[in-house]
Amino acid sequence: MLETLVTGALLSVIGIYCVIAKKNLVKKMIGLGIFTNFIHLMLISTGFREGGIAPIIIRENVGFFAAYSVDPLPQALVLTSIVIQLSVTALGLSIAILAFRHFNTLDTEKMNKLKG
Amino acid sequence: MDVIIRTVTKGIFPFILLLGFSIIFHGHLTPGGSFPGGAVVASGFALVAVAFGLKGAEKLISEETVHLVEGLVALMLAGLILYESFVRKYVGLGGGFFGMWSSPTVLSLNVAGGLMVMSALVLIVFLVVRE
Amino acid sequence: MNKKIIVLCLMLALFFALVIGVFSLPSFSAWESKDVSRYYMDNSLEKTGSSSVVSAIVWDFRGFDTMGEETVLFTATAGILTLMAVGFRRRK
Amino acid sequence: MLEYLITILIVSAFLMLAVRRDFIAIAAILLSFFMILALFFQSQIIVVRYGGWTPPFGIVWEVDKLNAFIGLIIAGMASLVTIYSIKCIKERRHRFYTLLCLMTTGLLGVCLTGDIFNMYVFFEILSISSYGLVAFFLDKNAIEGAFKYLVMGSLGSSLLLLGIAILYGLTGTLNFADLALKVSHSREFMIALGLIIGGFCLKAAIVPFHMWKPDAIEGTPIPMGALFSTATAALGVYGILRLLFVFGMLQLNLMLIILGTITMLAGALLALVQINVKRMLAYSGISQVGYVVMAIGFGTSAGFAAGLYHILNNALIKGLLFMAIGCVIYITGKENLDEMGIRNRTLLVCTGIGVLSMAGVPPLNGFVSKWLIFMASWEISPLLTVLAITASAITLAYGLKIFSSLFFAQKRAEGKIPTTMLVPVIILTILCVIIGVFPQLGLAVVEPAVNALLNQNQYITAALGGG
Repeated sequence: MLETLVTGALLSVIGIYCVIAKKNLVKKMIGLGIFTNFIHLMLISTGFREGGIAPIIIRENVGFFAAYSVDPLPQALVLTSIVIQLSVTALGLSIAILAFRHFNTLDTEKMNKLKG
Repeated sequence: MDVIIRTVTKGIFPFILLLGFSIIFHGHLTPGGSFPGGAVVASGFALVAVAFGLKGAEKLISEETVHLVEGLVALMLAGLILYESFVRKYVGLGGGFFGMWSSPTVLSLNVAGGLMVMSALVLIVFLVVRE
Repeated sequence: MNKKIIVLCLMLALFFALVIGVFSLPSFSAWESKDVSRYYMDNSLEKTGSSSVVSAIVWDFRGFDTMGEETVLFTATAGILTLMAVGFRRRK
Repeated sequence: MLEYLITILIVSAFLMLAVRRDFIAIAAILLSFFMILALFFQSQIIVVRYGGWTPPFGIVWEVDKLNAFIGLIIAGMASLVTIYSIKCIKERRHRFYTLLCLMTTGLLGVCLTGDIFNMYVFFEILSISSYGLVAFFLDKNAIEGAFKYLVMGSLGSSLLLLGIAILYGLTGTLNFADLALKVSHSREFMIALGLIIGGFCLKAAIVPFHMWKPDAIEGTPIPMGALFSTATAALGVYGILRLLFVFGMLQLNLMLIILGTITMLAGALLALVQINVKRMLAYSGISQVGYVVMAIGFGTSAGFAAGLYHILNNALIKGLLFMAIGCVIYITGKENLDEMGIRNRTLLVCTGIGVLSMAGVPPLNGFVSKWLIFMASWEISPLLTVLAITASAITLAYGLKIFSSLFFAQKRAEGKIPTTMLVPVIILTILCVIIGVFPQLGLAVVEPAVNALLNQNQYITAALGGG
């Protein structure tokens, strides 16, 4: 549990650094993806359970399933959130393609408003 | 692309589709479901688009077909989800647990969602490859 | 170059602050108090027939969320159609 | 009835992809406006259970007077914008209407939902359709504004999701009413609430997060500028209000007052130095949201009434100004302040009324809510009143800049304005004058919303009780 949280802190810092400091549009999108992955990690770690099993009922564990399984609700939420993240990334990358067509570069230093 | 990739694609494409639809249809029994399965199917079409170019991929599934699938599936999803899960009401639970027909609601919604994800991703891949 | 170093230092500070914050965080709520997911685990098999609890939540208990999620996917498709379809014709 | 509303909006958006007829989206958005209007006049709280599951387990939508008030503003502005864009958008109109339909879905969804994760999903529908709409013109300004908005907006909605994750970890539930019962006011809870409110502050463009708004509005088609400044801003304020009140967290007052004051002054000062009229109106919109947030931060019922009244007036005035200036740009084709001369009398009168009303000249509606805000702030601290009057004076200054550039221009362009563009402008002008002359009418709309805001227990019991 603790190592998950430390990894999460590391991921969030890398993500924010990527978004703020990198000058390349695609790298900014990658940073955004890393940051979102940190949040997915946090969300799924709220369902953590010591020695838990996957939330799938099979014939062998019908009766005592709920006593051992991990929390299924955060997994469902993460599933939804991943699709949303995919949509945002797809739209962002297509905007980056259009920006490349206008400016012939992906460098924010050579654009007007995206500086800094 | 060169001949090796084309040949491998021809051989492997049906199996990718099979795997994807198997994941979709077993969504209520095993891990996975609509989104992973739909993504696998779409990746099969993306592979064809890479190997044979956009022309080859559009022979398999044209953009109009994708639009049509998306619209129909959307109507189906809206109907299924919004109106008090009528499958559960009128079909009920079909037979014993742990079987293919144990959960008609989740099965039908999984298929609809999988087709939706597939069509959306195929459309995105087509549009970006066309650039 | 100077700016980059400043940002890097800030990020390191943020990282250590987060780690310290993590160590002082009390654990999340006890397992027994999560009656919502408890309800899902107990009733998934009888009420929806699905043996994968996550699928049952995604498509049945919280199906409206998933409807919204598919709409998000469709929105992204519509946005990319708006952005991309024109450029193709203009270039031709 | 609510489930029909969301079905109509989503299905018509899907249909637009295949059929490509504009009237589908126009009819859907107008229909949704009339549905919200019907909801607004219902007396009791309406709860819709999707899929037939009881509330803490399934997803509910819940409409009390506060929801209905904000939803009425959103749907009204969306339908006016829809009518306005019939002639204003010249190419690829079916794509524009698809995205507009989805954006209305997102706005109404966030406004009416009673489940916090459902709120996040609709928040993302809203965000993604707005990114597409900002990039609609595909020129340099639009692309850069869209990318900036996309990066900042995604960070904001990530913060929202992080807050939701912490809340779920603390309580194990996602329903607003259930959360309100289970939550304890610990430090972690404050962090989570701060993150979620940060996400909404980004949508409302409160000052530390306001950078996207001028750039985005400069690149968009002008009807979208109207929607961003009115509906999205109202939605951001609604999110802050709902979260603070349903959890009973009124200790954050001081933060809201400070943020609101800074936003008010900075927005007004930045608007003063702009030469592009779209950017000036964008900064002006930021400044007006600052007034609202400051008034809400007072924590008194007079403050809430003044704040909610100002949301309504800001929507009317900013919608009027954006649409009227859009007509001017439609004729002249220029966006700079010193090239805006026109001959059309009706348009000049409407724009003049809008500018005067924004500056708070007495017989018009802007004066009433600003007066209420001054009165409410006097009870808290006279310093705030002085600051608010200063910001109001700066508003008058840049209002006069627009006024003089319209009325004393040397070159005046001729041109015919389509009726569909003129009708929304005239409707908004008439509303401005009527509410200004009869302030009781506006107060009659606002009063039930304030009562609903102060009686959150009804909201909680209506969600969980009643089988």
